[in-house]
Amino acid sequence: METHATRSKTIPTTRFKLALKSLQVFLPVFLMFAKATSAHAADATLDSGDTAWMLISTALVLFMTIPGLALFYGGLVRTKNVLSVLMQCLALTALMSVLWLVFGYSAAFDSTGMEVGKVGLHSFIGGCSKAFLLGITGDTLTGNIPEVLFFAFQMTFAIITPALIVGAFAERMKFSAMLWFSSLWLILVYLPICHMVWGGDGAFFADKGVLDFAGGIVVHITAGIAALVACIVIGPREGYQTTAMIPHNLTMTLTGTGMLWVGWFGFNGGSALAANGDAAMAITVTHLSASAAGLTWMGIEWIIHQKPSALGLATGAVAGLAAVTPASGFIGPIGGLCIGIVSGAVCFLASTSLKRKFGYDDSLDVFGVHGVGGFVGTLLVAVFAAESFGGNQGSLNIGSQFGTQLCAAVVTAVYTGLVSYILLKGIDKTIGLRVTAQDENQGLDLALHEETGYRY
Amino acid sequence: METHATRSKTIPTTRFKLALKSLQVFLPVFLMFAKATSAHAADATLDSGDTAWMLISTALVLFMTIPGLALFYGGLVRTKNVLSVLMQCLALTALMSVLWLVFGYSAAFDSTGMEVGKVGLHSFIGGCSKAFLLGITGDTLTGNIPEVLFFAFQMTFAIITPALIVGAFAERMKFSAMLWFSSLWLILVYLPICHMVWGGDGAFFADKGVLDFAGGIVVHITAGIAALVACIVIGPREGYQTTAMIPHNLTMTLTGTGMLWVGWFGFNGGSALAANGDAAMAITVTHLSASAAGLTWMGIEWIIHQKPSALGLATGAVAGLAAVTPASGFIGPIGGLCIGIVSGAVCFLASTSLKRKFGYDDSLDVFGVHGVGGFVGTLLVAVFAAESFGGNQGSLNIGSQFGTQLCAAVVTAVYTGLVSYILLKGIDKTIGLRVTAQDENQGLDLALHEETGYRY
Amino acid sequence: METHATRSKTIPTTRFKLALKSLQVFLPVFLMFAKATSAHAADATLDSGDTAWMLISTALVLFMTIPGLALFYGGLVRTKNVLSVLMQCLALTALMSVLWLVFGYSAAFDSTGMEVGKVGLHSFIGGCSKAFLLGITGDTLTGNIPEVLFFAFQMTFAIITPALIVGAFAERMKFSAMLWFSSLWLILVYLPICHMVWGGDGAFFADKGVLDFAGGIVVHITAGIAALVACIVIGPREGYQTTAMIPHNLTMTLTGTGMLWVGWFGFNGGSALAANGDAAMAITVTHLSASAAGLTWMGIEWIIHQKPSALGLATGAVAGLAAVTPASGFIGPIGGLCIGIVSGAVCFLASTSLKRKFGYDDSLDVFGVHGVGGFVGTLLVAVFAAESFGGNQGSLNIGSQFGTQLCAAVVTAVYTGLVSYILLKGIDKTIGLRVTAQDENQGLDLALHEETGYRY
Amino acid sequence: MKKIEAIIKPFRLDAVKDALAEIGVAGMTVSEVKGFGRQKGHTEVYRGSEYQVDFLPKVKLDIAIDDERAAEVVAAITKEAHTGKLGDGKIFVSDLINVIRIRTGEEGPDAL
Amino acid sequence: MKKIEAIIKPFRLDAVKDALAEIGVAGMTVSEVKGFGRQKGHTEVYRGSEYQVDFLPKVKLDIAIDDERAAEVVAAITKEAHTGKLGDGKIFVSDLINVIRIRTGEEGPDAL
Amino acid sequence: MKKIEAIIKPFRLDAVKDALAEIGVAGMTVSEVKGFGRQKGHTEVYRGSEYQVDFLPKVKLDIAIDDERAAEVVAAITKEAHTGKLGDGKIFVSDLINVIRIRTGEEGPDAL
Ligand SMILES: Nc1ncnc2c1ncn2[C@@H]1O[C@H](COP(=O)(O)OP(=O)(O)O)[C@@H](O)[C@H]1O
Ligand SMILES: Nc1ncnc2c1ncn2[C@@H]1O[C@H](COP(=O)(O)OP(=O)(O)O)[C@@H](O)[C@H]1O
Ligand SMILES: Nc1ncnc2c1ncn2[C@@H]1O[C@H](COP(=O)(O)OP(=O)(O)O)[C@@H](O)[C@H]1O
Repeated sequence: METHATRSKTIPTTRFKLALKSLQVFLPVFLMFAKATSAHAADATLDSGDTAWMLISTALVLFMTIPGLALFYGGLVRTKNVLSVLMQCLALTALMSVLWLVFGYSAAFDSTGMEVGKVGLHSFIGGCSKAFLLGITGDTLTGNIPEVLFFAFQMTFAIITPALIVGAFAERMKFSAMLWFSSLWLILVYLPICHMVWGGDGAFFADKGVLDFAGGIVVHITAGIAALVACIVIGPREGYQTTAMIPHNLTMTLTGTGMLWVGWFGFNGGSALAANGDAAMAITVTHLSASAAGLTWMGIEWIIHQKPSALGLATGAVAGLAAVTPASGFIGPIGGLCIGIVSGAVCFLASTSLKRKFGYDDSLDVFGVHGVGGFVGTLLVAVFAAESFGGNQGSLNIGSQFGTQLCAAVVTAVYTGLVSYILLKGIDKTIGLRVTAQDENQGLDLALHEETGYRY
Repeated sequence: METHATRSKTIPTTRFKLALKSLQVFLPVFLMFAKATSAHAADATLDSGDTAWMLISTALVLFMTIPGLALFYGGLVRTKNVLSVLMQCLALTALMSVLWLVFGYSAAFDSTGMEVGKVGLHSFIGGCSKAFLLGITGDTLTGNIPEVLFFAFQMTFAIITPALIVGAFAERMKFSAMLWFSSLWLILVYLPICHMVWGGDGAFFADKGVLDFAGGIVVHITAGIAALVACIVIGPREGYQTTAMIPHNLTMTLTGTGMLWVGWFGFNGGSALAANGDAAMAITVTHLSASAAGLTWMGIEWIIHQKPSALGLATGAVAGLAAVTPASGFIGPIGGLCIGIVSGAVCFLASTSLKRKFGYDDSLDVFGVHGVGGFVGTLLVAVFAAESFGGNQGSLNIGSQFGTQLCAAVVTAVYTGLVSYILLKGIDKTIGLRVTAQDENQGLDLALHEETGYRY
Repeated sequence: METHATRSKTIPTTRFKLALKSLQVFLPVFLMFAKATSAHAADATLDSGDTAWMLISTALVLFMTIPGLALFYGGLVRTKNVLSVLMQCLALTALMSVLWLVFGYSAAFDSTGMEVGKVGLHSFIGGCSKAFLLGITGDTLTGNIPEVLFFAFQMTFAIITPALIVGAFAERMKFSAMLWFSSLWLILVYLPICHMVWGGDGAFFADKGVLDFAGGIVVHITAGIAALVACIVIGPREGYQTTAMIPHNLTMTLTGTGMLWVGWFGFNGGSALAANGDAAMAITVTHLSASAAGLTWMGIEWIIHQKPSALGLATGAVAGLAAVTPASGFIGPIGGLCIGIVSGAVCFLASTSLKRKFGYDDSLDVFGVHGVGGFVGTLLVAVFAAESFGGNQGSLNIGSQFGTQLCAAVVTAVYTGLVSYILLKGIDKTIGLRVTAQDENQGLDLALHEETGYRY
Repeated sequence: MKKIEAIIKPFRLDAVKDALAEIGVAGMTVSEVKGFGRQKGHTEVYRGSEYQVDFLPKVKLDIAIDDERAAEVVAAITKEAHTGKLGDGKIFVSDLINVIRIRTGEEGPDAL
Repeated sequence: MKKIEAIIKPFRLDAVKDALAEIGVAGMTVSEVKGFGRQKGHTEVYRGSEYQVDFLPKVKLDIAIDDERAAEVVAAITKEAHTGKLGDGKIFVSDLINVIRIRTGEEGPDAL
Repeated sequence: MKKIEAIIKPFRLDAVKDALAEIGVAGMTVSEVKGFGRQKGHTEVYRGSEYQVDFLPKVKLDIAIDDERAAEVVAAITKEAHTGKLGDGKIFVSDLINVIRIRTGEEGPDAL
């Protein structure tokens, strides 16, 4: 079985490079004995360093959702809804984890019946032989790390993706509807897309050579598009555009920004599935993209509104983090810088002008930041992964790769949009999507949870 | 010297399994030379991956107390006492660390004069040859990691255990009394119990075959029982049951919950003392238990009170984390799920009905969550560690192990309760346990520390 | 190329010890083959455990600034300026990172043209061959870790150092002036000092045998002195000494304290550039120094003001962290304890009496805590690094080392003071350092960023 | 001169303010208060403990106005703050002996 | 009608509210205020700097009531808010010209 | 007795309080309010959306005083709260029928 990193690096030369790299790590030992040790045997050994990094990466990605994203979003809503947002993030953490154990992991990563080039059911969804992790013990390996660790790491991705969507329908969705939507969405959107991209040989997008290192398509495009559809279907908040809906606690949002940024090192760096040069380069370009995007957003604001804002800087940084995600394992520092600048500018436009123009109430700009950022990164990876632009994909043909990336992004977006729409409409017709206007006025904290955020 | 993990895995077959596991890690190398390298020599080598994981685990467990637990607790008290709680956590961090250096570590882990099966003074408390870490340098190893790192990791446990108790007497205990109580309690309760369970061959509970991977007995039962005794001895807060004592900042509590949850990966995963499959399985079952317990608590509330609450979800998750702690190195994912569900339900009852029935003011439910959760986990480990239930203790006899666990839990509880009671009464008679009613009314922040939490 | 740790351990015997230590780690393997593997070959191999630790250390040090330091500082200012402080930390994170890529790293760590004993331009500043990390891929190594990881780790130091200074001129400096000052200061102060201390063989201070493990001189003395100069040049806040400037949210400051403390494990532990006994000892002494300093500060307050304060405890802990930084890789636990006690007491005096006496408005006590703490540690390293005091520098001559340390500290202080003064005056004359009195009255959040921190 | 104190629902504040500004009310002072009245409060539940919270968030407007325009102001507030549901609030009218503008020292109606 | 403003200690609020509800007071408005008076404030110390804080947290009750029951209300508050220690607070009574219930438009005593 | 309500700029509070203490005012009650008047508010911008915030933070002082010293108090406040810029605030004076000190039950001017 192959690692996540090799899965996404489907171009032959990349694999070769990777093999070379591993070789180099073990070289001194290898040379000393000059014995033919099959690569497979080496693969089957647990590496404590890689395991250490993946353990902590798992913790870091979990940290991104609780409390990182929860705080980032929580600070942006009004006081009366702060707990509802925090609770949604926490409840999704718990619920998605259980689903991931029950069948999620298996549906995403069981490679039963898959073969390079063969298109069939399992090109789109995994099998069920790994449901409940049956038969997998602490000793079972995936590459150099325990498989259960790969399970846990990927679980944190399956947590944060639906949690990202929460920002779009914040302050008005019923808690029960949110749980139903997220669960069904995980099953019908996240699992297949995840499988198609990261499912390994025989997976639909993987076979096409789509590059998505840490989830530009799998995480950000899916979440961003679902967010857009959700906020349109559920409709704007009461009083949207007529009353001021000012973030109630920007210090909370900035705290969350810092946590997201730091946690993203685990998100992108951990996607190397090893503590190696790839992971190191991934965190470096991740950091540089966030920095460049934050400065870009801030700079544009400074020019347009005369004043740079903390929220702008923070939002820009998150846009840069989202955008660099699919590229982080393939590009160099300058690529990170460029992706940051482009995403900072494009996401600024999307979150301000675009939103205003079309009038949808994407309350916390999930589409504008994650959807658009994910798109930007998914396309730009075709450019900056090329060696001429500092990337590590030697033989990459920029043009054709761009086409591949665009296709995958669009197919994912259309599929996600469609399924999300059907789910939302279905829930609306049955248990209802939205709280009553009175509950919305009172605030979800009291209306749905009988709690109050602050009582100074 | 043996590692923490082997210490707690005292059943012969377990050790054998562990040996096998280590063997497998080094197998390729071993096989290649086919030379007889003594296991001891292999043990005596520092493993950078294990060391990396233990370094970060140490940081994670420290993070659980400052700021994790401090925020979790701080948000639950009233505004006027928030700093007092935060400060107690911070002061305990500093003070327990110094005590740990001076003699704590030695009293807990010095194995001078110990022998399997021999019952003597050192079955109950360690020697003093490691006081001040004299003679121990960066090169001294414990298993595959520096001994000083083992010292530091265990120190973070000696910090959080007394810090947990703080929640029981919050909003009314004198700061000086708290420092005295915690220091004496560390010496008279924590150190002996820790030694008896984790002290290695010859330690009382270890020799009996008690399973406690990461501190169900050592941390949660001791803290929980001490908390119960403390809140009874010190008496309820002024106005308890007649005035509303509503958490002043649930966003703070939820932030702390996220931090505790993430930090717990270091707590339980780090208790493997290595970056391996055990650690990976430990964080996975830890996460699943927290998830299941959170959902269970929330679900019960939803049924009983019609509304699911953020605090309920968070409290449930912490209960699940506490309960899975003793079991985390021995069970599989389904064991994690089950322990979560049971502890979520039982701790809910303990923190609501039981408390109301007996009328004690365990202000932040330390007993209901940690004490009861620790108990649940300590007993259930006897079930879910069995291979038939997905655990890794092949030869475990569920019935007899259950007896062993129950005995150890009860003995610990009785001993802890007794000593805590004597300490509290003693302090009350000398310097006094409780602030004046006037100080309590004014709030501890101003009365004891001349500070105010917020000044918006 | 050598690692950071060896760079700062420039005394021959230290190197010898280090070599021995590494030897010992690889000994079993070495002995088995009894083959002559050159040390260089071993050096040139990536170690996944070391890499894992450095990846997470990088994340931890970033975490210190965002959100750690941002919260620590943010809680200390008045409500109307909280966002300005948070934003300064975030903006510096982004801006310094870009500068670090463009030329910072190269100017600090490019060793072109350097030679032991040779004093020339490159004794004071590095070359520019590593600008933009050109030619460096994920495979390039620095010691046992990817060079890009060393780049990223050091980048987090170049972020936090200017961010520390922010506390001195908080609540009154123009945002644009802050960005200009920090950028120029990074170039003209941080880069050369960093190069002189950590630039390796041929670097000015390194050749003199100056010991600075993790930045007592490079980080804390430079930041502390710049802070002192800055707060004098910019002048006190409107109403300083006549109106109460009470911290607006101490829970925020205490949260930041916890984060700084935990993150410091990466700062000092990561400066070993490996997951080994040095790193383990570094985090242990770091923790003990923080604990001792916190207790000391609290104790003094308890005696003088009758009441121990949370802010005092927290400030003391940070002072202890700053002071132990230069020493953390060279001393033993007792050294950590002692440095903590001394720095707790001295920094208390500096932040209270000294400040009051001279009347400067070092708003958040950057000089009193970091400057003075850095000084204390830089001097005391000469004592506690000695083997007789539990350190690991066998042949160290306390007297002469003390002289060396004092010289380096004073030279750095004078140089930093001078350049900072010139920069500040220059900016004041051109774009102006300070906001208008009216903007200051209104608060920087609204005046400069058109945002409000809280809207409950 | 009259002092008009109006207790209203917070989410009506903007509308009331605009309406008053339209009829030329040049100034007002607003504070956050909690009201107890016919409108019921709510229950909060924390770890199984139920707390009845009787006080509801309201906004209080203080407006000093010359006698002639008092009725008009009261009417405007009544109209804009009205939702027809319990808890819409009350308006209290009392006499003012004097008003002083601090900036200029003006007194009486001129100071309004 | 009368307007009764009572400044009391925060922790007596619940008792006072209950006592008033018992004697049939249908509504009141509460706000958080800070008081300065005979009761001394406190000192706060931050990094060695002492700040004298003169203002103490108090709660203000505003109650509009018909003339007949004003005395009764004052008595009830006095009784329940009383602790005998400095800082128990004050009650201020003034005249109200009119009261309007926004929901119904009722005026005068009917609006109470 | 008179009740003096003064709306002032927050940063003048300390000075006003000290001035009042000096002329022997034994007590006062302070609350945080928001003012709307000639002084303009400000704009806030969040992700490109501009919000006009009309209300400015002010502090309200309530002082009950016997009739003779009312003028003196008003003068002291006017002097100390004055900065000459828009938004300095207003002082409102009204009649008080009675004052009760809760601690002692004293009534009228004695209770001040
Ligand atoms: N007698 C009163 N004195 C002072 N405030 C009152 C009084 N009665 C009502 N209020 C205020 O008016 C608000 C609305 O009153 P309520 O009785 O709930 O509704 P309504 O006026 O529509 O019947 C209350 O929340 C309270 O703030
Ligand atoms: N003249 C006054 N005007 C307005 N409020 C006052 C006045 N005197 C006292 N108060 C309020 O009453 C509170 C209690 O007064 P204080 O003098 O401390 O105690 P006591 O009334 O018991 O003598 C003060 O905190 C203040 O809020
Ligand atoms: N008619 C009024 N009724 C109540 N409060 C008022 C009135 N006019 C002004 N205020 C208060 O006085 C403050 C200052 O008023 P403003 O018109 O801004 O400045 P100035 O009084 O200096 O002309 C306002 O913010 C508001 O709180």
